[in-house]
Amino acid sequence: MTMTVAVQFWSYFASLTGTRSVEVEVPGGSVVGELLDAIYQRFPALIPFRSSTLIAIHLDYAAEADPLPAGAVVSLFPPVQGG
Amino acid sequence: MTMTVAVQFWSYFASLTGTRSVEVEVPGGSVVGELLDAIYQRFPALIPFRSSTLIAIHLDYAAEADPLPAGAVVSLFPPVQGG
Amino acid sequence: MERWLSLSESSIDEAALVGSRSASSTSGAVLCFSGVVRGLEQDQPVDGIDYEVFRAMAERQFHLLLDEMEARWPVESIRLVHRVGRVPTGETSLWVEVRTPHRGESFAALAWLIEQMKRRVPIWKHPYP
Amino acid sequence: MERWLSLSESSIDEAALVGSRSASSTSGAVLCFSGVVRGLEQDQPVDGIDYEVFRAMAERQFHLLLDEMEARWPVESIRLVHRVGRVPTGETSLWVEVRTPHRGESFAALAWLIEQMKRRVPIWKHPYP
Repeated sequence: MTMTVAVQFWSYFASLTGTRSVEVEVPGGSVVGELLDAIYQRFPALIPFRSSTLIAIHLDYAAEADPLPAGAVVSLFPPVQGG
Repeated sequence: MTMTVAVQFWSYFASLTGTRSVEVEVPGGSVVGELLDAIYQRFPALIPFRSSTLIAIHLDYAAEADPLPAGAVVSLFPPVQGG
Repeated sequence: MERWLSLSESSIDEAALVGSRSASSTSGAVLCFSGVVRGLEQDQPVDGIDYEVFRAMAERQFHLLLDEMEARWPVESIRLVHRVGRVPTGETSLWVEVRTPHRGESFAALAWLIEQMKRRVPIWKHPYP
Repeated sequence: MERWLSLSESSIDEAALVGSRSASSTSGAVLCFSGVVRGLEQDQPVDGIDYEVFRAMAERQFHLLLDEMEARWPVESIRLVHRVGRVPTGETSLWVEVRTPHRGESFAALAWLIEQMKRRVPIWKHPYP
């Protein structure tokens, strides 16, 4: 059983990956960190930014250990800088 | 040798003394504290406020130990409260 | 707490915002911060900044911050505008106003809000040359 | 440092003051405080405050404070209006704006200035019922 997760890239992560969003298949019951492993395999240009990458599920911040709900929209982005 | 010093009262010190200004004779070479002693003798209603009274000579703050220049205009007032 | 939040592509009319402030006889303090785009960004000359926003998440994160601010300080009103898209040098990109009963609260709440916004609200700056 | 100081009997037109702010490409931060007369003064209802001023000394003390502020922080502009005479509840008695290159400086300088003003500038409040 796999599930499909939508992943959005914001700010210069869109340039690094060459896209604003992708769909990724992950095993059912995966956590956010497992999705990230799949993303880094496909987009190694993001790897150097891993430690400062911010993660959201829908509109809320998430951590690598959080479970991935079915139909999740995950956003990945560098540190924010409003103001 | 005495000299004449003008003393102004501000805020509720004017109500307590019943006047906005007086002239006081003090010995030449007096310091501010000696002027205050003369003022408190004449206006005992000010005595309870002595510890929080602010003193200026012309437009600058002064202390009791400061010398009194000839022709000084001395102002006495309670704590300020702008804003 | 009166709460007004706007993420806008239009320039911020600060005089109009100040003129439209509602009256209050309990707020003794109004503190207002304007962030202005500078001609230098990280020591490089720039003509402006392009602000990218993840709008739905930015609005949600702003409201979470305002909930938290309201729980911590007696803020009677908060109005915030963040400009998005291109903002030329010298123009205001962020305008935020808080009203509180006393002065100290306005400084503490506003400093906290801006600091937290810069950590949590998904907006990014892209200088344009 | 641009410096503008006014002790005025007239009501303070904050929108006009904001609208007349001069442009700058080096100031990233503008912080503006308005002190508003509250309907309660030391828990007693009041209709307003009568501000008494020792004008010549107040102006001198304000300028001494601004000299000291300028020496401590990179303030590019300071504008300050303190209303004197009768100010009804709900109206602004103090308006002060600082512009600095960065945000932290604007908060530190403005908080310091208001705090010092309340200790050193000879203005007194007389509530009227």
